[in-house]
Amino acid sequence: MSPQSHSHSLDTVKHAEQTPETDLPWKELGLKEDEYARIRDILGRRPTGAELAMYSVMWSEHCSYKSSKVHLRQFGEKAPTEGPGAEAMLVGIGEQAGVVDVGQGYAVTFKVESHNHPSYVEPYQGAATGIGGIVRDIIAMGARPVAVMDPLRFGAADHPDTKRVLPGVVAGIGGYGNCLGLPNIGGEVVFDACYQGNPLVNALCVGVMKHEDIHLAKAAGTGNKVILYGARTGGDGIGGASILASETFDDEKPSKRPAVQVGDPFQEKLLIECTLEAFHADLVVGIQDLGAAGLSCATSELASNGSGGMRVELDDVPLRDSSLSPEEILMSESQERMCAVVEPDKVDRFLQICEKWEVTATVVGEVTDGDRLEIFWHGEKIVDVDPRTVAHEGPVYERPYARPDWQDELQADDPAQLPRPANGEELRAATLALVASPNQAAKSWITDQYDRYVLGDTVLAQPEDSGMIRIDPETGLGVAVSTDGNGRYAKLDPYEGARLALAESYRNVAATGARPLAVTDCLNFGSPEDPAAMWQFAEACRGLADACKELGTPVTGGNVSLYNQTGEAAIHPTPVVGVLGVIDDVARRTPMAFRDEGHLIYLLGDTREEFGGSAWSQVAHGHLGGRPPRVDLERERLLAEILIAASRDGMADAAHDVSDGGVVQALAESCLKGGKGARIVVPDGLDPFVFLFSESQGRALVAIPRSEEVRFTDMCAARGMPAARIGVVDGDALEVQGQFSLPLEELRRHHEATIPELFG
Amino acid sequence: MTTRIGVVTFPGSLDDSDARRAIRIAGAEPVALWHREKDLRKQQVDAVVLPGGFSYGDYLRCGAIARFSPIMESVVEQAKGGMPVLGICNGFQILCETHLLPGALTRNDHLHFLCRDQRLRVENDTTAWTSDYERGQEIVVPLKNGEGGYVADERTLDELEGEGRVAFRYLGGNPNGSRRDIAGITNEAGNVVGLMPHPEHAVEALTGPTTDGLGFFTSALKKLVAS
Amino acid sequence: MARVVVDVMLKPEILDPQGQAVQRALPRLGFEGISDVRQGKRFELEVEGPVDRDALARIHELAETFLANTVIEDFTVRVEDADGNERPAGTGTAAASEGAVA
Amino acid sequence: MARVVVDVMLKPEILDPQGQAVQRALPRLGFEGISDVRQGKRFELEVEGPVDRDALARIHELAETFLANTVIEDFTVRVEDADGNERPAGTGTAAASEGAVA
Ligand SMILES: Nc1ncnc2c1ncn2[C@@H]1O[C@H](COP(=O)(O)OP(=O)(O)O)[C@@H](O)[C@H]1O
Ligand SMILES: [Mg+2]
Repeated sequence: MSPQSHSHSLDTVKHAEQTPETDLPWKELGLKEDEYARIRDILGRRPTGAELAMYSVMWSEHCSYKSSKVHLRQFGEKAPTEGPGAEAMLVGIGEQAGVVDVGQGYAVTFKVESHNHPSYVEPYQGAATGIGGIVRDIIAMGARPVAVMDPLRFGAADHPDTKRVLPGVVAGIGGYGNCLGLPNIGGEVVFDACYQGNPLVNALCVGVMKHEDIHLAKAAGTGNKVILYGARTGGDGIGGASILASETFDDEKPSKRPAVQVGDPFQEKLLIECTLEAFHADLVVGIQDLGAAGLSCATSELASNGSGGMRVELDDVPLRDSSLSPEEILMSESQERMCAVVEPDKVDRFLQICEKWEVTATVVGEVTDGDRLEIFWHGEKIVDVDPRTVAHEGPVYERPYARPDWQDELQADDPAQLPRPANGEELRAATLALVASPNQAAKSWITDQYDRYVLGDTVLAQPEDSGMIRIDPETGLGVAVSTDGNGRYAKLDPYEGARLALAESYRNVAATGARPLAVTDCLNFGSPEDPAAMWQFAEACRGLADACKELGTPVTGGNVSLYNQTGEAAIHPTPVVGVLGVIDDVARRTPMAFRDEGHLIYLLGDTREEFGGSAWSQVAHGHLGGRPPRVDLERERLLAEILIAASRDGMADAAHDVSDGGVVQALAESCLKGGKGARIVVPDGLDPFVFLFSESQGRALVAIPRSEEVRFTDMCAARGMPAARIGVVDGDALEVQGQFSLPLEELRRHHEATIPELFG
Repeated sequence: MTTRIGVVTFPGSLDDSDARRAIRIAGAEPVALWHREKDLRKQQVDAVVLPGGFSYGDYLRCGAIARFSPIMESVVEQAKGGMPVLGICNGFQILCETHLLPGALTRNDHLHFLCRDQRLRVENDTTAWTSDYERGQEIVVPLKNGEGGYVADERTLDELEGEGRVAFRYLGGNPNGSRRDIAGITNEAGNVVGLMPHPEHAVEALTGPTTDGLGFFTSALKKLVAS
Repeated sequence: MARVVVDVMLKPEILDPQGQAVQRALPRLGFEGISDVRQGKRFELEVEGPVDRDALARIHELAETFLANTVIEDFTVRVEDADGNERPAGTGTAAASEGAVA
Repeated sequence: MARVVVDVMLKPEILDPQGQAVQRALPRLGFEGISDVRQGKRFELEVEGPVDRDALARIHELAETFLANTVIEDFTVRVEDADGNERPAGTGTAAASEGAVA
């Protein structure tokens, strides 16, 4: 069928029925032959162009999770069924974001998402719209967003392209988040050559609401109106639909559609205020944000989650670009838009609130009593589908996976053979090299570009172990969140790597005194079509699900990002895990800084010789091999209990988790944060190098006032937690007795100069 | 009668709730004011705070669009009549755009948004918003902005210095290229004060670096109670 | 429909960190022979109806009261012809802001 | 010394929140009859030596690689004459970025 005969004519449902033989560019839209056959099967005819547009975006990997679904199921199947985490779950996986009960009538929703590929193409806008997208997910649950975090991965710190990507990403996250008025309370910055052509920009948002304010995306109630509000729809992110529009149905129009979306944080700020006001006035039945797949996604999901059908008049969608075709309107990913379902007699009040906030709002459809999603354009029906088949019944793949042949060799390459610092002088040099290395260096040049004060409830923010937000100013109820994920560990063993990510994040939350409750995760992996990457993914899911069960912290939601690779080379498997914890009174939080001379420094946990994937092996030798540190989740749980009790009972003045870089890195950070030195003694029986640089898990440093020492050590002994007194807060140097002494000023210079020198 | 201090919310205001909290902690009654309000007198407020944020996204120029909000006419009129007005960050930018205060705020010289705890010296302890401080006193409050470089022509700068209208100066390094390290200024009458740093974020030990910012609000309260 | 362009530049005596950052980067990028860079804003206004003296006067006022902050910025109003040439139709500085419409 | 101007504007299909904010404010300020506003950047470069074909080619390259982000922006290079008129000396879009120097 030649394109001309269709040019300027509308591919209506009727027309599709009459022209069964018409070829559609399903392949160009990313569908497989059998997927297209299934669509024809479902419809009992060929799809219209608009229907094809909807199916193709909704059945994409990004929207349908077709390769990951079978593995993600474990998060539900293995979810803990008892304990505080299980009891706190209010809304689980499947909604825009999970919701947990944090007590006192409050609920918290949080989720992490990726915006990796757009951020490589256009770092500023890619990262900015990443923040925008995750914030809309949180608003759509009925919550007020209260904080954001940004786990980031970049290529080598000294690579010229990193100088393009990092400053742009950071400025974009700051530019958008600061303008929205959300404090940035934490994140990660990791450099590794494996991310050179594929940086990871993950974004997390936390929101708070009262239980009764939880809203779900569904379109119940025949006759209820569907209101589209926020930005006008433009031609953003519709590469695929342009193919459809320009090649098949309207060959003459220019198919110049932007691949990059530009964010408008001011518009989003108005969306937040306007949505929350409408919620509080009880004007909303269901609500959905428009993210990937835009209106296709919003209408089909709202309709399929509800009881009835939906009828949409596409002509009523406010456009930024009047040349858009209906297919393009359905696929547009223009930012800062939301869709609400509102009872007819409340529509006027809803529109008034939008007017107050100067937000464009239009009724574009209504809920019908059928079970079809019908979309009209110029009075003709161009979509007539069962919305469930679009939104929920996409393809599911059992992709083949296989342990890569190089895995054994990698694990056999034990770091035990690497030359080590042999005396005090060399340990000193190794310490300076470590704290100055890009991954271990201070990130304040980056995080100072983020507002951490706005909203006035930030109790802890970077560089603390976790960010902490006060929820209720009367009672002091608060939540803490940390995100972690070590791709080097996961490369050595993806199953253990995922468990390690959870362990670290859990520990970081507990270090501040909060009780870990629930998990969100962003799984960043290579191509699912590569059996090796698929194996990494499967292993990581299995590991995370097992670990969540063991620790009693359910996964409440998250995001999968596949195809993170440059050519054949995949990134390190990078599961990023966010843990949310609760603290009854934020006044009891434990910060990381050594503040008072004379406080005793204890190391909790056992130190073994564990250097696989360690920061030291990377910094000193550029080495990655062996096995990652052992995970003992029972020990993590015990450690958390100790840290929480120490906070609650006022026994610890400071606590800091020990992770990459080992004890010496943690000591340096606590000293520099408080501007106080420390005198450290290597515990008997431990090799100084192993003591300082090993990355054994399940450990933390605490600073204990002398008056609390007996109480604290008794508690540790009673619970069976190894606690070694390793020194005292004192002076203005980090001194490891018998080995070396490093004046804080010198330490600070090395730790703080690296990032500004690279990017300033 | 309690003292009522209004806080204007423009579309894109962000630190309005913080300003209201600071007013409450200081012992006055915060009154939320919407930017479309035409007549301030109806709200019976004794003073007004223009809070921080990104009014209208700070598109065009910081404060340029907010300046034309309906409420601003009334704010200008009342300010000229002696009502205490405090502009924080975006509020300072708005005060400059309305010419209640001289000069303008430009892009930070290092071109980045910067959030840090900032040391300041109080240079004028006689304004409506600074009387609870002592001249020469050092305080630490958060600073967070992308366009905080204060500029004015030399004559204006000399005038400000000569008349003691530089209210705050940066210490410990100029964070944004402000001329003569100026962090905040006042009008001739001392009732209108604008500054880039955020005193409202330094009113509680738990969430701020210090509680040094409280003095702004207690100063206004005392003055209003006295008058 | 005609296009009127308003250019807004920082006054010469006001520090222009953005322009300076560009200029400082030039040698690194291998560009020589550019002695100064200033960065400003360009507004393209699509005007309905004729761009006559009256319309230009109104745009001039718009520029002066809104698009530019004349405490620190100067502006120029230009009319674009069909060839993409832009001819000045008035500039504004604090001093010469009145009656500058050509 | 001659002045070359590089104008950088968001591509027409890209959202321009700044221009929109300005446009939305106009009616409130009492300005009518302006149907669209786009906001972009203007760079004024002071060039040492003659602004010949070669110099313009280099400036074109500078604009393309540095001043504009051609993923989302188009640019125009103009030469300013003594009367303040600016004549185009090349534009760049993703499509037409090569050899566009007049
Ligand atoms: N991109 C970022 N945005 C915000 N905070 C960050 C970012 N990167 C690092 N941080 C913060 O810096 C601190 C140190 O980070 P990291 O060394 O990764 O902590 P940990 O090892 O304890 O997880 C943490 O408080 C973390 O939240
Ligand atoms: Mg930590």
